[in-house]
Amino acid sequence: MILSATERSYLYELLQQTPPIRPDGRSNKQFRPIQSHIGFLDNSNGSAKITLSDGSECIVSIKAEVVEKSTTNELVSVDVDVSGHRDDTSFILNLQSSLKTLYLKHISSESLNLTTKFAYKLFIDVLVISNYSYPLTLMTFTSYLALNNTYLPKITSSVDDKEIEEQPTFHDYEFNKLIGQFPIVFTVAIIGKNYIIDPNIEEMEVSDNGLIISWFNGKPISPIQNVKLNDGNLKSVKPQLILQSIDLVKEVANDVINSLNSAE
Amino acid sequence: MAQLIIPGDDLPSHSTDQNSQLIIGPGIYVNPINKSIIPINSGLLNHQANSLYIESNSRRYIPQQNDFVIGKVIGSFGDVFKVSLSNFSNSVSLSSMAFPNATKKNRPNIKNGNLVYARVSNANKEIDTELECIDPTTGKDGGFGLLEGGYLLEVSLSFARFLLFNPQCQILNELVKKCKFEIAIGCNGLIWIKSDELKYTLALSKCLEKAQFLKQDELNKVFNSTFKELGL
Amino acid sequence: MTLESETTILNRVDGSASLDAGETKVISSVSGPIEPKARQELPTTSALEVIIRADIGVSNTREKLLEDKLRAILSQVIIGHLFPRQLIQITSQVLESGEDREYTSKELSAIVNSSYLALIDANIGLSVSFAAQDIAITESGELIAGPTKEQLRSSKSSHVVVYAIENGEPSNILFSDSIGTFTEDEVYRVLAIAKQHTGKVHQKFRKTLQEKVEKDFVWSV
Amino acid sequence: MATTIDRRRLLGPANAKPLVFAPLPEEYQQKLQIDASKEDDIESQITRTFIKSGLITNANGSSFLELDGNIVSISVYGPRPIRGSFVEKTTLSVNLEDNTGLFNDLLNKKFCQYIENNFLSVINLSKYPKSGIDIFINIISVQDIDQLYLKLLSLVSDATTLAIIDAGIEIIDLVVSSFDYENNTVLSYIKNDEIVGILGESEDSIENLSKIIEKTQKKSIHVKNALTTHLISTSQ
Amino acid sequence: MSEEFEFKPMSFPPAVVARISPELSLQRHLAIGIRPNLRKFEEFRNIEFNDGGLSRYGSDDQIKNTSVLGSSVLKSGNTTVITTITAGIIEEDLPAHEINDDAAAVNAVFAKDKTDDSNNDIPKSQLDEYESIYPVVEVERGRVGAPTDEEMILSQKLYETFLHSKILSKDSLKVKVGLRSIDSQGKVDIYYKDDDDDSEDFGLGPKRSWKFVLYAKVKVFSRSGPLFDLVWASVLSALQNTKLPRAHIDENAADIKIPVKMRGNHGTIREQYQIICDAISRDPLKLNNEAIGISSNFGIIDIDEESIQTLQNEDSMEIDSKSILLTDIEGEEEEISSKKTISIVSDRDSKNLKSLTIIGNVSNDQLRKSFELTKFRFKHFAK
Repeated sequence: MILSATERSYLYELLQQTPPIRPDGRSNKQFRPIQSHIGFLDNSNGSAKITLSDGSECIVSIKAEVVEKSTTNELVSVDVDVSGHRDDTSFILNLQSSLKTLYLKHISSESLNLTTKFAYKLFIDVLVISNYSYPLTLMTFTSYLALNNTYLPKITSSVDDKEIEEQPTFHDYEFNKLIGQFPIVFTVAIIGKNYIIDPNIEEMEVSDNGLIISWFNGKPISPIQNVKLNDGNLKSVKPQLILQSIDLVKEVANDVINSLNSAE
Repeated sequence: MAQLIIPGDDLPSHSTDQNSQLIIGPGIYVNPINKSIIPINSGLLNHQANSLYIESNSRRYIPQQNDFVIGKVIGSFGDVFKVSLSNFSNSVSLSSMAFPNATKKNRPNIKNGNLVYARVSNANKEIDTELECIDPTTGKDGGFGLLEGGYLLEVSLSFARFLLFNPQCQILNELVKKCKFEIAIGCNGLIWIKSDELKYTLALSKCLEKAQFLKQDELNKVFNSTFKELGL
Repeated sequence: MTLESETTILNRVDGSASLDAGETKVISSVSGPIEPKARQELPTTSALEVIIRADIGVSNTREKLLEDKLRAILSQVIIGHLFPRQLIQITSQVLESGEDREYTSKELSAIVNSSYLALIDANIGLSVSFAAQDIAITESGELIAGPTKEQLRSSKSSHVVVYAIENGEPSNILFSDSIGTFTEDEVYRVLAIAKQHTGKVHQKFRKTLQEKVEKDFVWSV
Repeated sequence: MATTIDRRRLLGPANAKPLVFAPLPEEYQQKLQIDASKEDDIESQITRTFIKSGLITNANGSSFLELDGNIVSISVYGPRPIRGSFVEKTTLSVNLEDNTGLFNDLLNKKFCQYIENNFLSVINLSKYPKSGIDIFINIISVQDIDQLYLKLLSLVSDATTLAIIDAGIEIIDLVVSSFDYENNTVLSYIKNDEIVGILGESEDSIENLSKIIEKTQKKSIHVKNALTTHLISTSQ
Repeated sequence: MSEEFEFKPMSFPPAVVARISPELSLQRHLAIGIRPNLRKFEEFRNIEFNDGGLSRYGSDDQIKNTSVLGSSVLKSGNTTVITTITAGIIEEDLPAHEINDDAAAVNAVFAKDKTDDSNNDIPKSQLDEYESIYPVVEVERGRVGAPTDEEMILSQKLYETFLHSKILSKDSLKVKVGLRSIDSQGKVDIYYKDDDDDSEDFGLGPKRSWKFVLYAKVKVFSRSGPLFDLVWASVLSALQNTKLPRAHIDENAADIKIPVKMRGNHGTIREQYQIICDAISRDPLKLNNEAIGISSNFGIIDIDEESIQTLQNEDSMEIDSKSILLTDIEGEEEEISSKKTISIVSDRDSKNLKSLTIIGNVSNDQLRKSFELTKFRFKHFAK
């Protein structure tokens, strides 16, 4: 994103005002409209697609596999693919590591448990077709929708199969929904002494620093880390700004969750 | 047989009085530090009164001043043609002005891939080697310039020099008896032959390749059998 | 111990030679002076690129060490100032190593000798001739020149010595590499014996070069 | 790690398997146990820390730091010319080399990302156009990779500050990091109260974030004094 | 317009001369009897060792949770070399007749002649009984990428010299495999057959045997000259404080996922694993100590007269011979100018030699002098 010097200083001044004036007129806690589709991939257990107003698009597909609990140490595996980035760059690996630690901690293993020996392993494949702003928020929103609409085949064979040799058998068409709470992540851009939620591409380019705050069943949770939203001018940030950004996220999070739950 | 000399051997005691200018040729090296003269190639020592050189065979051509060479044009930048004298070596430059009555406007029509018969006008190892297609004495082409059609074959450098300069070489006289042909011999081991029919050109190239390994007296017999094979 | 060698065996390169030292067979080829890659160019002298290919498998660090030793020898004898900013490429392919993989002395001495013949065949300027000889010291302390695979395997130490040859006589050491368990005076004995044997090796080469010259100038009257 | 076939290194037989150690029995576990008080007592930590800069001669700047079994050596190369087209700001690259074999790829990239963010906001980038600054982090030994890796990250950040100063690269202020053991959070400060880097990975990093910030801010001032005294003493 | 040039001699500070023409700078130094690094002609750099506490079995009985079994930090001049020794386990493929008796019976019937004489007419190689370590040398040079030639050559020379010096015998690498017995309360206890009490092997001993493979990771910081001596000393001192863990067999083969990085994609391979190393019990690595000696290198610089004539002042001491023997080459000038070099690896009391490499026209008395210097150095070598 190349901004000329005048555009840059104009935007910076704009966002410095109290309250910050954003190029698209949003308030600092207002999100851009998103368009979502759910369950449109029939051969995966759960899927969702979100397109943002600036053209960014993300598809998440969730597939489940029956695995032996003794030989698998992680019941959730996350794979991230952002078009335009090689998949061994630190940018992708960092996204992947944040998502993985998030989901490993917050997807309860009971919800995936099948029998004493077997359990479901979830493969979350996140594909970002085009991204103009920092993709982490978009990715977590889409996986939130996908996870909320994941249906796993119902088990018909007996649950305690310690002595039984064969694999568990499943019902032909009955599914039960994957229950549980799922985390989402908010990106906050910090410009001078202001902080704005859901920054678009210009706001990111001009921001001094960025903050990633994760949210899970009603309260902000770790990991919390700062992130550079642009390649150029990164600046230090006052501590109370971080605290205020967290409060901002607290205000906003619940209605974001409600709107996501209401999406069909 | 002439006396074989290889690197490390001492040269026969040449006249060491400083006044007689000793001309040293290829294969002899003057050690810059202690000014001693040592042989650095292996071959036949040719030792005259005040000249000393080693006649040795090789395949990698190193441009020397006034050598007649056949070059392949591999590129042209501005008014200079890039010519390759032997594969993988540095390419040499042939200015489009270095042709008889060449002017800025009427340039010689030479395209990539053409063969050129030229003389090495400058072969200093620090700067690019240059070719010329003008006979410096007469100002006319003197046999240099574009070689159209014909066939190109590679031989060892000492054989090419033998063909070009050695009066005792009977090979060309023998071949002339067989048929009419044009020939250009380059010191860089390339020989260009052209005759009216392809059969003759083929026969000539076979004879020349065989001649590298024949004594002078065996030439006639082998040439006849080669021509007979091709039904000429 | 048998030592057959032959020059000009390849026609696409400027100089080539093959050497058969009993159990070890090697082919060397030389191309140069040719155009170097930009990073190899040296301002005042010609660059030397030494490549050794193993008999089995891909060349790894074992061949890289052999290349380093060969380069240490050849850089002393090749006259580089004749062709500044040019490249001389010496490639050697081991056809039969004739020794276990833990040993490299037979291969090194064969490669040095065949490189010498290939350089002469390519008419590259050499300040002096040279010849190599591999030697093994057995359990009982006896020195064997040109040991067989079994003798080498049961030897206490293995050595390769390269002597410069002037006027057909070995004059001074160019290179010596010894490994195993050996004493100081065994070193002096090895150097002495190597001096005689390199002389003999050189006589054989002189015969090969004589044949080469006769073949090259067969047409001259 | 199974040895991959690489003909440029001597990696030994391909079918050799790495050692798998049985878990440490109880009495050794306590010895390894981390006592929280020792971790928070910044004074004793500073006295135990060994710092040396300028060790590596072929690097422009280097530093060596050792504390409680964590040994780190940083070398900074740059600003040095880069191939390719003109860039008006110098590009910063951080690579981490781990000799202990304890780092997986994700942790390696996390460290490099954090250090890069820290120093992108501190180095005067536009002073060195058309050039690159490369930071090499060598982890020589680690105290505890599971619970105290963020402590190691804070040490790496302090050592990188020293290495960059040793390289004579212009920076706004010393980047000083400090680690909070209970909440497994690392914070990096400049100008005593401005944050350039934050990474918190424990459950309640966020609830008591304000408490953490206060505590780490005080600790960072001690560390800053230690670094400045070291710099003054070595500059004589 | 002829404008005549007159050439005024330019003078440079020593550091600049050292960069422009290292040879000239060295000649000037030698002409007034000193070396650029201010050591005497025959003075070696002193080397300081310590084990750096990187290994699992550190000095006190504290067990560190790392897979490093031995380590050494070596400092000489401003060059630092850090070596860490790790190990792998490999199952030995034992010849058939050792595995079980009926195999020998089968061989006896069907391949009578082949098995018997096939393995005794080939003389056993001197090196059959010995093993080498697998070193990877990395010189810190601010570049990420494939190993340079120097790193490969150092690793190979280290590997070969170590193998031919017969320092590490094969049976000192045998894994001492213990038997796991679980008594009634489920308390696990492992019984190791101590090699000294050769009580009969109660027949239960596993027929399969394993041996360790030793790897050495050598990291060199601020290289300032040929490195082989320092790398050799560092690896050997690391091996001397290396300890090998005892191991026991684990019935339920624990499936271990070993992350492996092949060309960027993160695969994992599942390994059937039976050998588990003990967390605490270990034995020191037995080395053939009198084969371990030191490595020294020498450079011979030929004095070229005319660079000395220009120094007419009195402190240019006359140089007796036409060339000078320098020990322990250090610094760019010495490394570039020493066309003739000698590298000697001797055994412990430097009676025998293990490796000798001579490059260039070295005279016998220069060789004799360097042997004397290695013996002399050995007496003062701080272990």
